[in-house]
Amino acid sequence: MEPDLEATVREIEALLFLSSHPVSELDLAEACQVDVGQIADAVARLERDLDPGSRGVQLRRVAGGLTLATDPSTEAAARRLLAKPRTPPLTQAQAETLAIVAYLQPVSRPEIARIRGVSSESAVSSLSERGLIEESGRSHFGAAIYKTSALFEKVFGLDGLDALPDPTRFDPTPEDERDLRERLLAAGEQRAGN
Amino acid sequence: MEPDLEATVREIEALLFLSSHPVSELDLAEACQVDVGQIADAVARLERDLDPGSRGVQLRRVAGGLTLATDPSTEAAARRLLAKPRTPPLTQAQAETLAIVAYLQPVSRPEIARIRGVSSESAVSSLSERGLIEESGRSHFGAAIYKTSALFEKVFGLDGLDALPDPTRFDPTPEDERDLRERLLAAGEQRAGN
Amino acid sequence: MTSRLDLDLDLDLDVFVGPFDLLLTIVLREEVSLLEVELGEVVASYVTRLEEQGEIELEVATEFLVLIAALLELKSRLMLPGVEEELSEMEPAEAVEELVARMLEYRRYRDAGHELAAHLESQRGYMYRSAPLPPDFRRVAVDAAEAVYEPDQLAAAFGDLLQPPERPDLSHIVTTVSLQRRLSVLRSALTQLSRFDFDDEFGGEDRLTQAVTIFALLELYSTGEAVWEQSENCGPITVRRLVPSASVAGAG
Repeated sequence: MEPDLEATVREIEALLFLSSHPVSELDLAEACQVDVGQIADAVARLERDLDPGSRGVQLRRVAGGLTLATDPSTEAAARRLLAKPRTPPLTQAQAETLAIVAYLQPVSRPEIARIRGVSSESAVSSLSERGLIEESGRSHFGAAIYKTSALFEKVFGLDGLDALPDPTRFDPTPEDERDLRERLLAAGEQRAGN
Repeated sequence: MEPDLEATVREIEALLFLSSHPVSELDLAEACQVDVGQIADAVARLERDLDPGSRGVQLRRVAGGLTLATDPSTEAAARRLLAKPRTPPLTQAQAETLAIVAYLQPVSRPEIARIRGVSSESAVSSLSERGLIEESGRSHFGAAIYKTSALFEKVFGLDGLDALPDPTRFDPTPEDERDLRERLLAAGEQRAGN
Repeated sequence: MTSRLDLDLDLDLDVFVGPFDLLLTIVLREEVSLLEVELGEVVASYVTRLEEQGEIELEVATEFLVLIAALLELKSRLMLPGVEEELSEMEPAEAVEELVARMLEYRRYRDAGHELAAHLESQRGYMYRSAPLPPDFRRVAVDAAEAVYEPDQLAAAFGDLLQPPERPDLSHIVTTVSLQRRLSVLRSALTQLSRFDFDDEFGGEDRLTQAVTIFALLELYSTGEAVWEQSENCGPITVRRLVPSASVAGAG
């Protein structure tokens, strides 16, 4: 390996160690005073050095940048040292609300309520509190409009919103749909008969 | 290498990566649930892996335990990415404290407090944090003794301490011919007494 | 509901600022979605208003209750998938299509939500560092530093420090009560008596002194040196020593 590349690898590792946010390749190039191509080579090299399972930290691409994270196999030891309890998993209401914001953003609170069929204030405010979604403005009528945050991408390990799974994957099969339609028709006839 | 040792090396690297303070070998042993002897072996191994010059971070043994730190060769790049040199205006408390250190140095913290008539811990620590003053030893009684730094001369545009303006220009009672230090202490005691 | 209301209540809500009757008007004209109006806050404003007035005008209160109840009913219907209201106008097949579309949309996000929750679980083992920058990076590098401060500022600060403070004007002085002094008075009382009545000991003092003495008593309570009892409101307070007088004296 050429000595310059080696130095750049070391610099990138140091920068990612120090920075509390993911760093873009462009910012790395500026800080290391090399071009983006050299950064890409150095990053590929660092990625090999930190190949999952080989060291205590890994290189990850999240929220549009590069960052270091601990290897998941070390989680138990880390929680014992830092006395850090696991954050609670998402509740059903929070997960649904987060999915609506993630796929439809920017989206207003009344729109979330319309899709879920129930007022979603408490889910919206607990997601805001956890920093996963944030206000991105107000609608004409003053309703808060939400989008996901950079923290959302970081804790979900997403390089960007494009990395979200295609939502049509979750659409029911035509059989399910027919089944649903028939059940509703039957219910409607019953009511009409009363 | 035995697989257990390898896992412990990974855990230690992850723990030191996450912790912002040095971690003792005892705390590492507890978190990794192995004995201190195994920690010592794993640390020796990690030290070899992170041999200075080979990676962007190094293992350091400091007071209080082990810590990871960036390789000094990466400092310039890190500064370009991260350093936000701030030189906000000095508060009155900071200006007074800095004046005392500049004109009377070396000067101990209790003496600064006596002259100002109030405890000056927060001013002293923000001036140290900003690198304008630094500890230059300890008094007989263990109090920290301060002097100004090279950075101080640079940000005040001074070519040495002799270039400090003559403070007697601002002396409200020039006819008082006692030693300045003595007069400062006397005035400070009056302030403290009120 | 259309006549002028006697109720004059100003609101400051997320979606609306202004009088209650104007809110009613624009809700009825559908200029603001009732779903976005925090009716709980409207009620809270009204209750605050009642507290300020200190009396209830029965007619106005009744009117408010009727209106708020109507709004609550309207809002709850809006929030439910209004099967009865909206679909009654439609043909059954049309209504079913409408419902199917809504339910499919909901299902998509429900299932996407399940997936997100599971994905989050899979990511929890990755932990990120969030440590402050080392001190060296938080300050200017000596090489890069520029002269930004005026040296005269230091000389002037030095001059200020040489200035002896003005002799204080004592004419207005009010006696101050020292917590330390009250603590030692209490401790010495407790070395002599294992229990005493607060009024017997301190009833003759002025109010400030008594208040600071109570404060000192709280301190002794927290250090475990004394307890006190008061069997009825405003009744006599009995202070009782908790530790032998020797160690009290030692602690003092």
